[in-house]
Amino acid sequence: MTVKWSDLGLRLSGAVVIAVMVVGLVALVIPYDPADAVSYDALLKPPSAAHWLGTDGQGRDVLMRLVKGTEAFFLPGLMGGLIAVVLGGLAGAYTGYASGPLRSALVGLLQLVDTLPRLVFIILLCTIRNPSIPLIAVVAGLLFVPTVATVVRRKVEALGSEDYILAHIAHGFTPTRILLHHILWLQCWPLLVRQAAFVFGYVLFVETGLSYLGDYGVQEPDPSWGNMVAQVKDLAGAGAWPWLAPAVAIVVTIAAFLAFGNLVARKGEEALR
Amino acid sequence: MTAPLLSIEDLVIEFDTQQGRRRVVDGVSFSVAQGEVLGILGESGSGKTLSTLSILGLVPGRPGVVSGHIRAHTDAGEVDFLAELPSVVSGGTAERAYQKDDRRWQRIVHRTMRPYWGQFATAVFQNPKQSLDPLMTIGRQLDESVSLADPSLDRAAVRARSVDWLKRVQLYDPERVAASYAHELSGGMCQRAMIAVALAREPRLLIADEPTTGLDTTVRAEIVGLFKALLRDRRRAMLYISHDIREVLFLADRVIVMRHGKVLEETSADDLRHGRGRRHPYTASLLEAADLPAGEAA
Amino acid sequence: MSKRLLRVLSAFLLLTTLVSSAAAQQVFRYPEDTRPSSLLPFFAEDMSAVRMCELIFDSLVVQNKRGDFEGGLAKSWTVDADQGGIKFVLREGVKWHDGEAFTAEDVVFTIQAAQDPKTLFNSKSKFNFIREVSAQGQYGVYVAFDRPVPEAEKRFLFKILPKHGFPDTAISRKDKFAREPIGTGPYKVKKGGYSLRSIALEVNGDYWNTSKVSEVLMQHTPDKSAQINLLQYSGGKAGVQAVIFLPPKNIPLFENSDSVVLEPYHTVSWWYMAYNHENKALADKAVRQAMALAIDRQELLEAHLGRGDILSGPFTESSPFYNFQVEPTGLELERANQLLDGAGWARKGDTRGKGKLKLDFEFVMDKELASNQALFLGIQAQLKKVGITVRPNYVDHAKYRDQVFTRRKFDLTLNIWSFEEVEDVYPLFHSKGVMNFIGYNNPDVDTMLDTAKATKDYKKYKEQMKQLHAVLAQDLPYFFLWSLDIYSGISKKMKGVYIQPYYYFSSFPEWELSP
Amino acid sequence: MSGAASFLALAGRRIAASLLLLVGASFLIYFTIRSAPGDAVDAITPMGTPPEIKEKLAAEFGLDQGVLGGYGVWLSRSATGDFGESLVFAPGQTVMEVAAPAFEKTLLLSSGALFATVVLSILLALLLGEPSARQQGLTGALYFITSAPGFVSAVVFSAAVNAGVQRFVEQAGHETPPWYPIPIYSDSIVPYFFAGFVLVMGDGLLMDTFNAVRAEILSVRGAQFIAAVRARGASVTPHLWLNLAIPIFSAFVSRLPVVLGGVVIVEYVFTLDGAGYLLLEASKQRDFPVVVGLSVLFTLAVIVVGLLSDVARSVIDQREVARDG
Repeated sequence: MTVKWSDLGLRLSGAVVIAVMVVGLVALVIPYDPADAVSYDALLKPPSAAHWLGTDGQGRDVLMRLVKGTEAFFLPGLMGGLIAVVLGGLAGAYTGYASGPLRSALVGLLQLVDTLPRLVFIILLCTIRNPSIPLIAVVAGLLFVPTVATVVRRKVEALGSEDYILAHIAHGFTPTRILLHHILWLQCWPLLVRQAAFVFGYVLFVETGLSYLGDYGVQEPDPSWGNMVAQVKDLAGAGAWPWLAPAVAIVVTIAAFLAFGNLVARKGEEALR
Repeated sequence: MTAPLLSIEDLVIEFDTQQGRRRVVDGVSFSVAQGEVLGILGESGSGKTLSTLSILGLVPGRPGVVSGHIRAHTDAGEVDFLAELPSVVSGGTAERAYQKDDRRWQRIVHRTMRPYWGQFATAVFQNPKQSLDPLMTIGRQLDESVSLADPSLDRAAVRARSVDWLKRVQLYDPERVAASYAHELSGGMCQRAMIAVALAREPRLLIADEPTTGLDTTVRAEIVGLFKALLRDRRRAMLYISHDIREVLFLADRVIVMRHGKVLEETSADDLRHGRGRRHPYTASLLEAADLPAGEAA
Repeated sequence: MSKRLLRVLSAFLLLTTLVSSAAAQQVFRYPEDTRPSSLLPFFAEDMSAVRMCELIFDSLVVQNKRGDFEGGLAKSWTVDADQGGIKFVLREGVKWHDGEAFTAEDVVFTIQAAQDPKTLFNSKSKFNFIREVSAQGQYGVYVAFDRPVPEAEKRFLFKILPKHGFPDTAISRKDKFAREPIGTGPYKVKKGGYSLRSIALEVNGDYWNTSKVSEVLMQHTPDKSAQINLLQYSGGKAGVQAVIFLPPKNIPLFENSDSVVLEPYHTVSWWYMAYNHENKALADKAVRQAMALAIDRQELLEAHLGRGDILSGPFTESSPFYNFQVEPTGLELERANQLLDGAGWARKGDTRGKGKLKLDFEFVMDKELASNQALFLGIQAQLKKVGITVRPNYVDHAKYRDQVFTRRKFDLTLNIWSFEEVEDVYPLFHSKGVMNFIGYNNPDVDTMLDTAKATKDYKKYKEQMKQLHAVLAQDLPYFFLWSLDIYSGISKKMKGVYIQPYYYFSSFPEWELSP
Repeated sequence: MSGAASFLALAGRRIAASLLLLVGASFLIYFTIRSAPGDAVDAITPMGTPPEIKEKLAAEFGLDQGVLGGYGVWLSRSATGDFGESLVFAPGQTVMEVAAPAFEKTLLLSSGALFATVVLSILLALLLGEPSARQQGLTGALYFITSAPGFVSAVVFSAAVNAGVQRFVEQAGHETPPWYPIPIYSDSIVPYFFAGFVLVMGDGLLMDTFNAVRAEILSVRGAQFIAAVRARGASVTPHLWLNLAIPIFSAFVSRLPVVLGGVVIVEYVFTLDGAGYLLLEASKQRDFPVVVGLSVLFTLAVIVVGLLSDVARSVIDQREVARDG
């Protein structure tokens, strides 16, 4: 009995996702003081037995920072995804179902957020409050609320007229229950999963991007994949490993998360169809 | 009695599911003569819909195996739809069935079927609202069929005939209907429109797949009546699929009863109506449920 | 590369060659980290603007390669016996870029404009010593000082503005002159050459001196790796012929390159780590000294900035005031620890403390100073060894100036002082000095600075500065770090290159670009 | 109700809302940048600038009024179409003089890139429909290619191109193209193509769009009326695209803000003189008139495109009007 290809993809991406989670959790318990890691005897050493992924411009072990770097993004990333999905889902459900001034106000607010030039807005915020990845994650999450909301709204509007929803109303379910349980939970979860995965990825993108644009991301000496990759700026001709490893890590992680979210979502949608 | 318009011989359809392979149509055979109305009776899941839709190659999803013969007497002479489908489709082993990708199978089916769609046979489905393109006026969809049926017509003539069709399906104010969208019409009106769209294509065989499901009783009666009226001229045959024995009896010349993907019995509508001949117990139970004379049980 | 790929690529190249306008020849391109804020010399705040203005404007006096001062727009000058004034004889037949003739009036105007209270610019104080300026005929200018000024000519390096370029002496930074400057210099802004992130100059046909390169193109390229890229492939039409500052990490890339030479130049600027003396712990001299002994400057310098001189005081080694008797301290961890223990700073876990005070400092850094971060990481690691904790606070330029210079919310910071020619440290260390942002207040130093300010005899002044050097090296208002050998990367196509440490392009007219 | 009337009402409401939106967005940005520590004066005055000069400058820059007051002034001015003058970035030039051309470039770049992305997604969706060995492989590869952070793909890309061109020029003796080496801003359009390419490939945009478009196509394909159309032997294509038009367009619209954000990085790497570059520089220098002015343009663009999509929707899909009206 051969394996379905979609399942194979699901398993692979799922494996990576789990791996990242595990590393992230392990990183929490590994003791690491960046100040101790600095060693001027081992600047920019290529990969070796002592340092599997070599050392960076401060002589710090790249692998170690890679591991500790996971800790920096993956919880906030999930948080950002959660914020976007929960708030977005609720807002979408409400705007799709309700009517009246409150709805219009909410729609306006969503549009307002949606129209902001995201990256620059985050940068401005990062100059006001000192940048930290939770800040970035929360803001990124909030900025994605409208996106999620619109998708959900369409779905709700589309489902609103479906017979079985009407039937539910007939059966005397409260609108809230129908919205939250029957529509949001039972019908929208696949696209919510997909969105969450995307936002998670986006948080990573933003963090790397910000680090590159001038250290608006996680601040040294704390390791983050973003500020590791950002070293590409001053390492031209000095060896690629310090930024290549995290770059690859980012690509693999994001690819896995997107794929996983998407495949799960697709399975769900097929089930719903 | 000329050669049948369509004859199906031990058709087998199997689906590959997570639980493994399910046989949903199990050696079904029947035939329809020119201008004849064949009623197919059975509860949902009895495989009646599938066996008939497979005639149009519109079977959804991807079946594991399709085998048997679907012989059609078209203008081009006799064709066996399944014979034209390559071996991947009919009688593949489990493994190969899994590897086979749906898009390719769909493409193959469509290629073989396209010439017969519409002009040989077409279909009317249940819940009519979803059978009509929500973004196109009824008129334009009707125009499509009309001009396909008779390419020689110019726009005006086409529209005229469309409106005429809307009249024939007993829609009042046909101009308004032609200008309106599905969501602006009632279910009944949509089904009438749908029937018009189907018949305007001038098929030799009309497949009506539970066309009255989801409509309220009075409307159902009207629709069934409409079919009767439209088929009186005997110019085209119809496969009328329903779980409602009264509708079937009202329309059909012959009836086949299906259950669990098998044909239980085949008989003339008159016999059923008047309770003549021996009955399969299942059929009998159906008749009783509709309190009609069951005749003597076999 | 496969044949097919080659073919595709060549097709693409040909296409794009057709699409895009062919690049002009004899263009000297160079990237800048920051965008020139204004081409009006008064308002040329950042170095990129200073460099541009050097190409567009002239000054009365210029400093030549050997470092001594010779005539620019001034043919000659005579200083009064009492050093109370100076008379310039101006070069004749010099034309402004718009064809007008250059006269004494322009010089007078420039000085008056600079002194006009309505003209607001940073280095206004540089003109304070001038009491009065007057034109003597068309080509003579007399400048009277408010007090005797030694080596007065050195103070006339400022650029001369055209009187006819402005309505009156009150000049606003919003004046469109900032975008369409009119100078007497070797280059003028090309028609439509001023755009968001690039400025194109063309050679000034009737320049009183010769200039060889026909066009100059400044390109704002904040991304260093992009600059490196452009220098690496400087052969290409869009490549650059010079990168002003090559980060040491990238130097290996060009060390034995056949297309680029490394041009070292020595700026009159030194790096320092500033202590905020308003911080109780840092007010303790022992702490400052201990930190100085715990930080290995040599190591930091080599790891992150390449070559340079470790300094013991507020002057560069090339400065006449540098006191070579005072040896720079080296790394001495034991002594550092002893000092701290002696002063009663006992270890509590990672961080030493005394009573409520802890040796736990906020280290504020300016993002615009690129190597800041790397250096901080080293310092943090080294100070940890003697039980001193420093926390990074990495802020952008505007925020830095506000937080450190204006509001003084910092414990430690790392920065550079750059000087046009000789250092003047009075404003840095005098308790009333305008640049004394560290709240340094040492009566002895104050008196030394005041007396030095009063001395007319340059020799004496030198001696006093040398003493000051010794005192400051002991008292450590700052921890003096180093002055750098900076490297420019210059394309080998450039001939006759000499880099003026501050203005950079002073001798650019002699540069040559061989095709 | 009649389509035309309700459509007009709809448009009216939308435009009114948009104005509110502009005010809201501009205030948000104004507030943020004004409350950022350090201001335009700090950005230009180095250590030792006498305080009186700083004060006079602050007054000249209109920094002496509070945030709210300042915004009031700004709003009343910009209501008359005067968005003020740049303070630091381009002293003396009006904001629109500086911002408009830059924004034009950026808008073209990002919408162009986004358009390309959508088209590409459609093609891919038609190509990689259902699970199969080869197609799954391709999809997987796609995931990896598109999951690189924008600037990483940009840096790697430019390095590759430069090295490639150099090798090629040596091999084929072709003269070097004017845009080589990248990245460099030049009047040639080529850098914009590269930037666009990276925009499409980077930051998972393509993958995201691809998934959305793909889902839409599948759902329409599966719809019953398509089966009906088939059954009557009519061609499916017109029905398919008619029903896909709106979802695909809204996929475009909903992603525009993201791309307009991502463009900052791309312009930084490829040294393009677009709005992203301007916005970044101006906000570093606290040149708030420029920043706010630009943000207004950004908002405006998003709003206008949103309006367009609404109009398109209510023209194509009568149900929408019925719903909103």
